[in-house]
Amino acid sequence: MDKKLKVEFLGMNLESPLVLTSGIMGLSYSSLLRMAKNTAGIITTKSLTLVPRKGHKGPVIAEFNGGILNSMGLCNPGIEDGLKEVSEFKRYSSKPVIVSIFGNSIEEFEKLTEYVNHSEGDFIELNLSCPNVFDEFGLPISASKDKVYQIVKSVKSISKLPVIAKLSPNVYNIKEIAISCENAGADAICLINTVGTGMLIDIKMVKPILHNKFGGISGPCVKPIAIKLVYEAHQCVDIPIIGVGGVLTGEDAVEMLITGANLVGIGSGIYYRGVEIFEKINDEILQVLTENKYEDVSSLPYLK
Amino acid sequence: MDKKLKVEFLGMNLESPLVLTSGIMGLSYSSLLRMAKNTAGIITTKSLTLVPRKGHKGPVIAEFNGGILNSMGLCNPGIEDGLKEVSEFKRYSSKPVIVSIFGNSIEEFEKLTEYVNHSEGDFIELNLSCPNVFDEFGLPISASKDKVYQIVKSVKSISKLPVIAKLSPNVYNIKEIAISCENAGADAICLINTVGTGMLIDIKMVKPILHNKFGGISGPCVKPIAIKLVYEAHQCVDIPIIGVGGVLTGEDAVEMLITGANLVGIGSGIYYRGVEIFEKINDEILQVLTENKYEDVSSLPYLK
Amino acid sequence: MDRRITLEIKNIRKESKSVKTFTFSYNLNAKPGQFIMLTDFECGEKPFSISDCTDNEFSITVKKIGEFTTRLFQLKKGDVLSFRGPYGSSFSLSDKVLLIGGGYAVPPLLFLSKMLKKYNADITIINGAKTKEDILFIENFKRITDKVFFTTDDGSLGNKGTVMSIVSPLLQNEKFDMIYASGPEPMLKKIVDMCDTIPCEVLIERYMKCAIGICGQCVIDSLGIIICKEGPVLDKEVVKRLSEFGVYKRNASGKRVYF
Amino acid sequence: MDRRITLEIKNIRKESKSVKTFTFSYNLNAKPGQFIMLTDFECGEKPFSISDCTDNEFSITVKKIGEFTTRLFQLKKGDVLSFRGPYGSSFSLSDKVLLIGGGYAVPPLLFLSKMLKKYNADITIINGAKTKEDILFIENFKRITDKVFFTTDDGSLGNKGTVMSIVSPLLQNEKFDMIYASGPEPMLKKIVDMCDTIPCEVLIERYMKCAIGICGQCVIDSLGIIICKEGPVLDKEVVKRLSEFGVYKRNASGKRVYF
Ligand SMILES: Cc1cc2nc3c(=O)[nH]c(=O)nc-3n(C[C@H](O)[C@H](O)[C@H](O)COP(=O)(O)OP(=O)(O)OC[C@H]3O[C@@H](n4cnc5c(N)ncnc54)[C@H](O)[C@@H]3O)c2cc1C
Ligand SMILES: Cc1cc2nc3c(=O)[nH]c(=O)nc-3n(C[C@H](O)[C@H](O)[C@H](O)COP(=O)(O)OP(=O)(O)OC[C@H]3O[C@@H](n4cnc5c(N)ncnc54)[C@H](O)[C@@H]3O)c2cc1C
Ligand SMILES: Cc1cc2nc3c(=O)[nH]c(=O)nc-3n(C[C@H](O)[C@H](O)[C@H](O)COP(=O)(O)O)c2cc1C
Ligand SMILES: Cc1cc2nc3c(=O)[nH]c(=O)nc-3n(C[C@H](O)[C@H](O)[C@H](O)COP(=O)(O)O)c2cc1C
Ligand code: FES
Ligand code: FES
Repeated sequence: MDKKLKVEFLGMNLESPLVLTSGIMGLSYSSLLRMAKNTAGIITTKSLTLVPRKGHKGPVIAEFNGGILNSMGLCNPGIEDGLKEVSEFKRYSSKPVIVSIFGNSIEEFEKLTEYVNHSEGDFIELNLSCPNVFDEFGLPISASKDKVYQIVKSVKSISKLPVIAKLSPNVYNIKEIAISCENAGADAICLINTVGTGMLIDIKMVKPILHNKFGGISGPCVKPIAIKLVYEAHQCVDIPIIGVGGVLTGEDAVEMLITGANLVGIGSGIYYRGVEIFEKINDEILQVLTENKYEDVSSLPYLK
Repeated sequence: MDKKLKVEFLGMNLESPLVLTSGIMGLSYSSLLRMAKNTAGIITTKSLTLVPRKGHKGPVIAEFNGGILNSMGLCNPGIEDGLKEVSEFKRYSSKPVIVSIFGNSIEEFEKLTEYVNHSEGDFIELNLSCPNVFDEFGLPISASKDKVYQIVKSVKSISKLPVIAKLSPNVYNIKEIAISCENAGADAICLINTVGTGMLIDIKMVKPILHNKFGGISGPCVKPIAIKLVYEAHQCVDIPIIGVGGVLTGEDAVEMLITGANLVGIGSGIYYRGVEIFEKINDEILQVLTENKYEDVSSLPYLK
Repeated sequence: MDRRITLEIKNIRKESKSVKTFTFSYNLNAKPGQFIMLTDFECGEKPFSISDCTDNEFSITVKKIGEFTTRLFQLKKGDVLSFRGPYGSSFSLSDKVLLIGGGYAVPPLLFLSKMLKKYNADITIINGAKTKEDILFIENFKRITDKVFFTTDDGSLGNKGTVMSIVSPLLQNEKFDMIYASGPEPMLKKIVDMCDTIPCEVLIERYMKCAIGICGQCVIDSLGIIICKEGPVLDKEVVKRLSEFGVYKRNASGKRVYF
Repeated sequence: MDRRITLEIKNIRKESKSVKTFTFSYNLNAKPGQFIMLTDFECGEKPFSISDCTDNEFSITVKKIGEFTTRLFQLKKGDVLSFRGPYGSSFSLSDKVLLIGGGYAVPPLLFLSKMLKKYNADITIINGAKTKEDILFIENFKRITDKVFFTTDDGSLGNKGTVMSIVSPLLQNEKFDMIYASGPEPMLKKIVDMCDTIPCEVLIERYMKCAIGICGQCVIDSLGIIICKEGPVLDKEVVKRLSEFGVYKRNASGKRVYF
């Protein structure tokens, strides 16, 4: 790996600023291993829950002009089996692993954290984007700065690993939410999760294409939303940011870094450019650095 | 025009279910006239404000994979001149016109309504998607069911024309907002306005591309969001719906109609397919009707 | 962008008590081994191999096994189904070939055998199942080549025993350029273990959700091969290195289920 | 998708006290009459005609007039600007042609004259302005053809009077296949009114924002012609039918401003 790509993240040295984002190819150790070999700097597991989840019934995916709609429904083998995959991964690779967890309550998040404490994961990421659970004011949890604060705070008080809070883009004021995370002790934030939800209809059968009707939006078309929210978050918190959403090329990655991200997540890009996307983007970042006469990734400027 | 395309909307017979949506090519009478000739069933003016607005400084537009970012900034010649364009339009065409108005307060909306009362417009549309004005709970006006209710109610109490409430997609609960509109007496709702905002960066100059930094998102990638919100609104109100967002083809238009829209708005599609888009989509709708053995647009089924 | 296609069923053919072939008028442009994701928009979307494909129509052959396939069996000609694809890798074509099919996994081999015949290959087919009732495409395969062997566990058709009972002696007497195999994984495992020197392509089934290579559901250990994209047809050299092959698969939650 | 390009200024040439030509290394692939939307990302994005364009570079020629152009004038070689385009319609090429330019609107005619010369056209050029200082491209045009006429209101260069003082007699003596005109709208109006039988193409400037034909800002009455897409070059047959032409234009809010 080219040294110019090296970055530091919460005290760890990464070979590349690219992150395999949660839920993309992250279900099994060999899949994670392959992404790691494809030069991702750090990898994230599928969000793990206390009990295994089969996810929503199919169709769970629909494509449209500019993006992908998905309603996977957080299918995962459960925290115990999920962490076994992480151990197996670590047998073959020393790349850092972010363990993503998803709970429906503070208690669930806490229990999950206990599991992760005893695992070989390097970071813990809280998937806070649950659109179906609401706070006492009717706000989705992900949009409630108080609920977000409470979850992060509780996890932080017991976690042995650095804690990353993953945020939803579907909020009115990302700044408040980001500040809540920082105040609660989060070590980093990751944004964005999927946009929407959206829906598509099969006009011949007069039926929603997704069996779950609604799905979250990802892919190139969410990039402007991700960029905007990373920009706003960067303005108001000092903890590092993992910028995710619609990154397909090295130029996109540099755009994310310049905007305020310390690391750049790759998700749906894998569909558009294959699992080799990490190598491709890393090469393209190097090109952008050369063209614009930047020493290395760490010396990229930040947008004011 | 083919009779199969005819639809009824608030007591008016339209030649086609296609609507020129607000802000797209709607600044001057000749532009509106051209869209009307291009077989739009009904046309909407640019949103008019009490005083002329030059809008934001350029760049005001940026394209990306799947859509367009715009920060026009509600540039318009003001309600007085804007309504003169409507009169001039009416000298040459009898097509119905929706006059879109935008106010920063209930009082402004009321004053604007008085102007429209004395105009040759056929409908009045309230652009409620002001992202920069907040209610007492910190909610953007467009997301506050109470504020939306108050504005619609006030306008409705003085308007001589049927009132259409145009809604923002950037809300947690479209159902509450739609119901507020209906309860306040709105004759129809129109959704969606632009999604986001989003932001894009020029990586060479390390500057936001839009001078206003942020812009609303439109174009094909917003279709899943529009479809979802039209679907939800249709489930909870009985007043007609103008479905807008990412419609590029006859199939998209039929998708919108099946989902719950009575009319279908065309905006950014004009960029992707030219001003002839209305003719093209009308032709394509006829094709879809034939292929699926539907008598006419009015006999299309609704998604359950 | 991948398009979703919604089509009327043009024809339904009963292959056996629990197997039907559905035909659609559409130029799918698929290769043998590839599959489609099929839904009736009631519940579920499932992968099915293409069992035949010409310029103007294609077929899938379905075994009634659970909820989804049971609903398919209630459909009539003219009813509408929706699919996306074709997805995945395909079998390569060779000159002197042996096709080995087991149970309900033979549909892709029917399509393959037709392509091989066009290609003028020298074709031998072994088709095995538990009992006569489960043997598919008897007549179709006979039309492809004289060298068709059937095996049943109970001896109700052809040789009594598994396909291996024919394969082993055959390989001692004849030299094939390529073996193609589709069937239960334990059978495939035996074939792969046996083919030390003979090229061999194997069709592997895994639980599928996205089918476009992003969800990770179908990925197979230890190489992280993405079956929906890089499979379902894999070369035996790759298959041999898969620690998961023949040992376990993953269910809808990603949990391992051992064979 | 239209791409935004950000480039270093390769060269700056002073054309007159208030006019500079900026050159960029880039294969823009533009046609004469087309324009770009230029920004320095400080404030504003403005249309500029392409005044020259080859396979590896292109130029724009800018009159210092307000805030944006004043900032441009402070830039040095190596500074960076960003643009999108080329946009709009272009001039057609003809055999025996007359180019009429007025004031600071001549830059597109320089590019056009070069293309016409390559095309081996028989070229006559009339270039007029208020005073000698404002006449652009004197030497460039002389290199294109011997038949160049200059006019100034004060007689400081060439004929005293407007371009019309040359155009009228010229048209009586010679037959042109095509007249191309770019200049102040009242001048263009006179030319269009005069060209009853001669084909004529006119470059019309309107306030522009989106430049991609969706905002409606640049649309011209009474035909609703979209100047950023269907213009800026229009055939005189169309121009004649525009009630707005020569009468008013619209400012940034869309309000009419009469000439
Ligand atoms: C590449 C590939 C090609 C296939 N080709 C054929 C074919 O040509 N003909 C045929 O009859 N069947 C084929 N199958 C299997 C077919 O997908 C299942 O029989 C079908 O999904 C069963 O659905 P069900 O609801 O009726 O049964 P269920 O009760 O849901 O499941 C029964 C069994 O089917 C399998 N299955 C269920 N869902 C899936 C899924 N989403 N992905 C993969 N396997 C699943 C599992 O092994 C499960 O135990 C193929 C599978 C794959 C992966
Ligand atoms: C198709 C076209 C081609 C042009 N080609 C050239 C060229 O080759 N060289 C050149 O010097 N100028 C050209 N212009 C004019 C140029 O765009 C303006 O001079 C420039 O925008 C002035 O900006 P400013 O901030 O310096 O001045 P301002 O003080 O903002 O404006 C001065 C005048 O410039 C015009 N103008 C300002 N903004 C715009 C806008 N967004 N769109 C159109 N006109 C505007 C108006 O007439 C205004 O009154 C062209 C304009 C158009 C429409
Ligand atoms: C199929 C799919 C599954 C996902 N699963 C998860 C998940 O389990 N946990 C999570 O935090 N985010 C999940 N996401 C969101 C992604 O991690 C990412 O935030 C989002 O897709 C935007 O990035 P992208 O445009 O690069 O895909 C999922 C996204 C997709 C497309
Ligand atoms: C350039 C531009 C200007 C717009 N101006 C207005 C406006 O003045 N008033 C309004 O209600 N909506 C305005 N909109 C929103 C559109 O009417 C429409 O709701 C939105 O673009 C989604 O539809 P589309 O994807 O078909 O463009 C504007 C959109 C664009 C792209
Ligand atoms: S089914 Fe999703 S990666 Fe293969
Ligand atoms: S500038 Fe927007 S339509 Fe021409």
